[in-house]
Amino acid sequence: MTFFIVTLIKIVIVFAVFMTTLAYLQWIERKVLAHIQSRTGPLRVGPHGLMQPLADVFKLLTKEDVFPPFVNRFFYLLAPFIAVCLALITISIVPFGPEIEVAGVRTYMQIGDVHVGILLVLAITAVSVYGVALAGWSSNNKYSLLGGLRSSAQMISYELPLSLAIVSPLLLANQLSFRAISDSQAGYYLGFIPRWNIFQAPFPQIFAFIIFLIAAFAETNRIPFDLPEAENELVAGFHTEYSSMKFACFFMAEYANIVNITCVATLLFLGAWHPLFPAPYSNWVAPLVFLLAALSCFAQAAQPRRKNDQYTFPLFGVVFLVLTAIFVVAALEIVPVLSTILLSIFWFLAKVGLLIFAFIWVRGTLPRFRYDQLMHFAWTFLFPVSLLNLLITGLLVALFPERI
Amino acid sequence: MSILALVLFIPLAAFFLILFLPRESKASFSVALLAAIATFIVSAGLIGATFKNGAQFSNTIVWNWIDSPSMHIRFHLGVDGINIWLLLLTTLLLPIAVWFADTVIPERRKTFFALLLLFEFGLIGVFSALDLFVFYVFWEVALVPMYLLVGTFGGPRRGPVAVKFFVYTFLGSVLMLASILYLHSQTGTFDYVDTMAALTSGRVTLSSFQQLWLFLGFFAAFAIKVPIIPLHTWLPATYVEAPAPATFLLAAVMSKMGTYGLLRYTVPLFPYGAHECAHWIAVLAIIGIIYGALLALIQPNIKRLIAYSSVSHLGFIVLGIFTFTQLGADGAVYQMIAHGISTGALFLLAGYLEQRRGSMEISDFGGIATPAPAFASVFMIALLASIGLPTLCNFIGEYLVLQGAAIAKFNWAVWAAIGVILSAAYMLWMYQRTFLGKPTSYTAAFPDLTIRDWAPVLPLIACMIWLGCYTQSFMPPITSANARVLDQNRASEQYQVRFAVPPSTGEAAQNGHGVKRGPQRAADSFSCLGARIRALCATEIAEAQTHAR
Amino acid sequence: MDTVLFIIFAIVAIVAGFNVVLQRHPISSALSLVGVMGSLAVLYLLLGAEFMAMAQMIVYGGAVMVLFIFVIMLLNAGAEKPSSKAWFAQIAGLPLLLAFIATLGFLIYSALPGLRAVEFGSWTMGTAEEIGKLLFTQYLLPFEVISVLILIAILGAVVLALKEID
Amino acid sequence: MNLWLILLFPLIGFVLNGLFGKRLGKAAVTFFAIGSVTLSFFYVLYVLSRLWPLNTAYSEHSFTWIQSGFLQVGFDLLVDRLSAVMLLIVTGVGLVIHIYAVGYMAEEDGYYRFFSFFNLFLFFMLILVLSSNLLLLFVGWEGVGLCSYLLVGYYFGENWATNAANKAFIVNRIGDFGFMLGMLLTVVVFKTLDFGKIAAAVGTMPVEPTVGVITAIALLLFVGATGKSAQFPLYVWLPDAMAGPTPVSALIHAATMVTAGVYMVARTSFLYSHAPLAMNVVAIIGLFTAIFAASIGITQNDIKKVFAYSTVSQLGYMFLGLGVGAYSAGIFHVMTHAFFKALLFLGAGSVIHGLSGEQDLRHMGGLRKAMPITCWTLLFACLAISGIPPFAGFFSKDAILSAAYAHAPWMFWIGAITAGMTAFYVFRAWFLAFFGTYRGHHHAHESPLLMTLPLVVLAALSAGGGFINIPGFLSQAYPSLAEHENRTPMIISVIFGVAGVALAWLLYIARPVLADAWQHAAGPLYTLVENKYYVDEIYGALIVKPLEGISSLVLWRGVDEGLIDTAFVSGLARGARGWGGLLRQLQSGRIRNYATWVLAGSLLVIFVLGVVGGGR
Amino acid sequence: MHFSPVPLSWYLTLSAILFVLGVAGFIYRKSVITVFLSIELMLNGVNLTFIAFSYQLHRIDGHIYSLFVMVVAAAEAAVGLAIILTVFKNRGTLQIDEVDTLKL
Repeated sequence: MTFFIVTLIKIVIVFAVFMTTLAYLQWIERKVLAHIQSRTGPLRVGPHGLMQPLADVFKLLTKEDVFPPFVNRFFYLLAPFIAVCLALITISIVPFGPEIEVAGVRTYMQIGDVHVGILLVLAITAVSVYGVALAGWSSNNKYSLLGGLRSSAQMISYELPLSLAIVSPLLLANQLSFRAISDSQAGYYLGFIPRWNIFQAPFPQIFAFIIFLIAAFAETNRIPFDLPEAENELVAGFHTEYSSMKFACFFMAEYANIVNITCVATLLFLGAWHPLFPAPYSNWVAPLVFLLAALSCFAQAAQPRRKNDQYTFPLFGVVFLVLTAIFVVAALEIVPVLSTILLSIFWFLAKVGLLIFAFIWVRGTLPRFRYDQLMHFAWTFLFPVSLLNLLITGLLVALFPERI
Repeated sequence: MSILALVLFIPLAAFFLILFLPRESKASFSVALLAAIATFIVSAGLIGATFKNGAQFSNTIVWNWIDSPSMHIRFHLGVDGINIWLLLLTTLLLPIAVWFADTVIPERRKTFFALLLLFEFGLIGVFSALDLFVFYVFWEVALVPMYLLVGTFGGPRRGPVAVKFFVYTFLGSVLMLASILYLHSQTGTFDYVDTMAALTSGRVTLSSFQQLWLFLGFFAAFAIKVPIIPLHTWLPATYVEAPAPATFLLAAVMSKMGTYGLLRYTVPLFPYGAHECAHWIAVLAIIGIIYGALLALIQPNIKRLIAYSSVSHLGFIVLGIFTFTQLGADGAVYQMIAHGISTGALFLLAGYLEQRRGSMEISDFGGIATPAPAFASVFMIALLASIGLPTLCNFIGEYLVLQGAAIAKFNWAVWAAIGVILSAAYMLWMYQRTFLGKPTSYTAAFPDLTIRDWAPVLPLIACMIWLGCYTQSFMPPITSANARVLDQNRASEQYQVRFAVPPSTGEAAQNGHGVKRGPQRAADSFSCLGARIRALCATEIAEAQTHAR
Repeated sequence: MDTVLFIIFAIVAIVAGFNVVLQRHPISSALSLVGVMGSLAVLYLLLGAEFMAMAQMIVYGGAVMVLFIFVIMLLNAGAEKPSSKAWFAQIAGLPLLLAFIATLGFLIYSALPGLRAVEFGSWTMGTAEEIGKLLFTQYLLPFEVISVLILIAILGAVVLALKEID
Repeated sequence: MNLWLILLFPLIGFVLNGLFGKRLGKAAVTFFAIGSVTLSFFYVLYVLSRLWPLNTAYSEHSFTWIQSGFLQVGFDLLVDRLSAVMLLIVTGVGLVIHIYAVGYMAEEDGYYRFFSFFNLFLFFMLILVLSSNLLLLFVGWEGVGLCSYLLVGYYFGENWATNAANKAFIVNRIGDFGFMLGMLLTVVVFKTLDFGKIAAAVGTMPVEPTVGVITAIALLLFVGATGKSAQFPLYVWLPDAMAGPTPVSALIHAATMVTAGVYMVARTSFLYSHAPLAMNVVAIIGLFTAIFAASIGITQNDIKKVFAYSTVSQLGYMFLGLGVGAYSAGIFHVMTHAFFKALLFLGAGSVIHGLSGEQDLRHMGGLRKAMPITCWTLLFACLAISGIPPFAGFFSKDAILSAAYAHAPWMFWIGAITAGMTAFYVFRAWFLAFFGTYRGHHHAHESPLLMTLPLVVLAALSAGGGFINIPGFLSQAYPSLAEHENRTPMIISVIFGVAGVALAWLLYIARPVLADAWQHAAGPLYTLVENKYYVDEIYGALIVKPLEGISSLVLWRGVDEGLIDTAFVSGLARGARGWGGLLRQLQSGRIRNYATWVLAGSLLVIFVLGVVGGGR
Repeated sequence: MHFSPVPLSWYLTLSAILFVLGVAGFIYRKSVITVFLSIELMLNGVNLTFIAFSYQLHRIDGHIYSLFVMVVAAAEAAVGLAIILTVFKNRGTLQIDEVDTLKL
């Protein structure tokens, strides 16, 4: 029975955090993009525009639910549902940290571990094509149909290098469960190089990581591969005919997918929650980061240019200071369980956050591919390279069966 | 490299060599002839060991050929008293055929010689194979060049005839292949010697039902090849249409493939099937003897006549084999050789006739003996050999076959001996109309045999007389080998189910229920199926469990 | 719990299966088929075949069926029209089907009584590791053959689809 | 003792003449031919003198010919009193006829061919006589048949000659069929072919009252004898065989080869003695043939045909003798017959030679002045064959008839009548040829010395040959059945003979008109007899034509091409195509139909698996 | 946690039902694509049987077989759909009964 209760609690926590993150991810993206483009981004709603996601949600909910004529109602409604549901599943098997014991209950920092977790992710990724394709088809709109076809073709095409890129770290880990993969990346070479797959001997999976990342961009329909929804050129692709909450569902699914794929990348390549360098020192990274953040907040607040934020930045600074304090406690390992939880989550989120930032960064800097370039790139470059990478990895793993 | 390997591969090597020669190259003849003669000379070296012990296989070759876990095929060849003379016959006739072809084949000679050598390769393989699979392969190898020879160089109707020949023969050999594979599934080996040992020692027993069908499978191939009435209709057509050297080889050696197979494979391997069918086969053979002779009696075409006479003579061989007596078997083997020589000679001379006259219709000839006495004399000798005159080769074989038949069942001998009367009639009538009488305007200047024509004829004549007069220089290996075959036949028979009940009725008898009604029976059977699956599951689970432990 | 899961997904599978057959529009059929596959994947998990479940989803759900949907969309296949050319199938089909299902039912229930009960987690050999081991040892040759088959299929598909029409 | 040397000389002669005769020239051919026979003859004399008095058989094993299973056949030669007699006849008469032939064949093209075949014949005949087992005897048997074929067909450019040759060979083959079967049965029963061993085995068996295995063997062998020795119903070849040159007729078809059957029966007498039924058959066949052929002989106009039928008739006599158990009498008659019949033929040949090939008696007449030697030597032969004492024929014929009388008087009476007929037709021919007026066109002349000398020698033998006591010589092997001191049959047969001669004199010398009158009176009967009872025609209509018709129309066109090839083989192909066409309808292109078929098929498979029971 | 067991025959029944549904679809549907889908349905039914028996026998050979089935199905789908595309391009129809020229 405790299993159910604990799982329920974990689900609630993860779901709450995840949904909030999704909502705020858009805010973050807009902010970052704005800064890249030397704008300020949303500022009006709430302090420093912090309430903007909420406002968006309200706006979408209250908008008129338009049903275009001659659509296939069932599939028209089913498509966003599929998209969002599938996008939300993956997070349930992502481990955020090691096994912990709270109040005599031992549990993983993970909703549930699946033996074939990575396969499950792939399966979900594969199936999520349906959302896009169905949306395009059921809209009864030529542009949407073409958009749907385009994006499903793209997703199918990039699924290949994605899967192949995944296979190489799997070869090193020899496991399919996320937890086992994460565990296999614990430890350090020579005491300081982490045993992350991206560094792991005999063949560091840097190439695999890059390929994975590129394919991930395409899988999540992000720039530079966002052909499916290229608003300005291709009339927003498959979701042209969608509005209000149905549209929001697609959006949510997209951000959820970003989070999912970055989580997977972290788990597979970046050593999950394992810190960059060994424990006693790495513990202090988190307080240091938060302290710096607090200090920079205060410094920004002091700048006269930032009139709009003269109250919010200090507030942020205080929040960061509190976080610093908490992590100092965690770093001192006064309460071992808490420090384990906090530190793993910190490291995990830090890596995920960096990757998400990279996603946004790329969006802000790179132009969009043309469709033929996109396919060409997938099949003639990415696929062979990933295959080559896999071959070399396999060869080396076979040559050095004793893991270094 | 044993002698046998040399014998086998010289023709093949020469075949490839000729293939690489330029198109109308003169060298193709020399290469073919040299290779054929060399093969003959080398093959003579096989005799020694065989004479020491004809019952054992000597000069054996055992090479692993296909070595997969499920199929272990060895390239196993050997020589014993049965096939030694057939091998020598083949190697002897091949140079003759090559020489003969040089005389009568005007164009595309390179192809012709090459195919002849390939054919020799196949024949030697067939005669010396001791592995059923290898045997089958060679069987087909021998078929293809002959098909090409007939189809490419034959007479005006060569197309359909060649196809008929091929399809007919192939039909039988496919049945044989099926039998071979089934036999393999029972014994687990393709090797003839091993199979034989398994069957004679009783390690593997075949039920009467299995034996019968296996026997019929093999028999189909051999019966068509021999051919046994009523599967013979390809033979006259093919013999008539084939180019003369091909006819020569077809009649002289290829027909022995079937009879050889009958003796080598069907008799010792499936004694029950053989005994069960022997009566029918003997009757068919006798019908063949008389029928072939009667048809030969009224043929207007020389080649066709000799072809039908071949049907008649081959009937003797088959009859001899299926008497299961030492005399019959010896006679059959002897008759194979004798028939090869005598009919070969007849076809050879018929080929010369055709070359000189451009026709084979008897009515186009007449009175040749006056302008061409030597030709007539030689033809006479070949003809006398063919009709079984004592002191010439066929007599010994025919007599022993008849003697064997008489021992087995006197009626057989009575009927078969009628063929002896008829053979004299058709041959002499043909001779009379072709060679005797007053020469016509066409035949008045009929050219006699030239020196070049004599060359292939002389060895054949010599063989006829030698075989007919001094039998004992050939007989001992044959006798001992046949004794072994017949022993095996008896030995394996003793382990075979003589009178087995068909399985279904046997089961019913065991159950004691008698015959059940359809639906009930079906339901029962389904439950049986279920039980079988259940049992299977149980064993598998047990296996898995032990494996897990 | 097992029973509940089985019943739920079996019902889903059957309903979706009926849907495949009964829906007039190909895309509905296709999606129903995806539904069947999904529920079958769950049933596979119940049977301890976790790898197969995932493979089912990846290969069938993610590749094969997407291809179908893709083609349906590409051809803009509409609802099918009635046709009566294959009269034999129309007439003989139903009795044969009934006979077939009756036979299968009879076989399953009368001839195979000794079957196990399925308990989730009682047998978990169907992992990727086990399958991989078997696949690369005992079934290596079939595996290679099937790889060649796929290669040929790829080539065939490319050749067929690339062919210039007229 | 090297008995094989006897055989070797003729063989060498054959090989030399056969291979090189064309180039050797006539003298050399003659030398080899005569020389080889002479050597052979003298070697026979030498051998016999060495072996004399031949109380036991002398046999010699040269080499094993066939050895297969229990059967061993050696090239074994045997000399006993029987073969000694035959050896002397064969080589002696053979030599005489060889010499005659040198003269007779002098003008012929194929001189070398003739003599090589003649030598070959002697070779085979000697094998026949010397063989100590049945198979070797059969070799000679077939060999002489071959030589007969070759020599009858000597004039191979002529259809009548080749037809006769074929007929001779094929009819002989029919006889050989019986011989062969007899031989096969012998092996089945006795497991051997050696005369000695068979005789020993038979000796332990009881005499068969009804048909038994020995009777079967004996009868089968006798079938062979009827072929070779021209007995009814297989005699038909012999008259036709006169197509060969006359020395051939004399040597092969009168003196030696045709008596091979008699010799064989005498040789295997141990079998016949145990099979009375077979002996009766032999006697009756012989008797019937004797009177039957004699009746034909009366009406023939071709001089050689007359003598040919007389040969058939005399052979019948010999078989009568054998059949009634007087083997020695049979052999005795063989010998005397060899003398006088050879003489008859050689004389006829001399006449023909003198008339440049004329054979028809109606175109002869009054030749006794032109060719006196021929005429008077022939008279000796005629007297001998008519059984007029003290000529040779009288003694042998008397021996046979006495035995027949002892066996069954009706046989004697028929034999006696036959003797009268014999005397009649022989003298008819003699009178027609040498008396009256010449009716021919050719210029008649006496033959050269080379031909007349043999005539004289044979005439002497015909006259005095009867005094050679063959029955006495052979009594050791064939003891006389009964001492028949009864003179009656002898007297009766002599009376019949004299009556025959007198009748011939009456009809052809004294009252020639009477002959025509009687001929007209007989009418259809005469026609029937003159046409040899239409036996050839009956054979042709009953056997040859139907055989050809059945073979050609029924078997070839009907069964082979129609039934098997067209209906069965091509029919199979056509049937396959037809069924294919029918089944093709299944492939309608309707995929759903295919699916339904597959469904039906799988149901079927399940049911079959269920009912039959599948694998494992 | 207690899981109440399910008889394996239920699985087999399910697979039989799916298979028969597939057959029915094959026979009674008229669109080429749907017929294809029905085939896949049959294959799925068979796969379920394989895996069920695999459980029964406690051997994973059945998994391998169904894996092969899947792979073959994928290959078949690729080629089949390519054929459908070609047919559609050539004849402008997806009605299975219209595509009947491939016969003797």
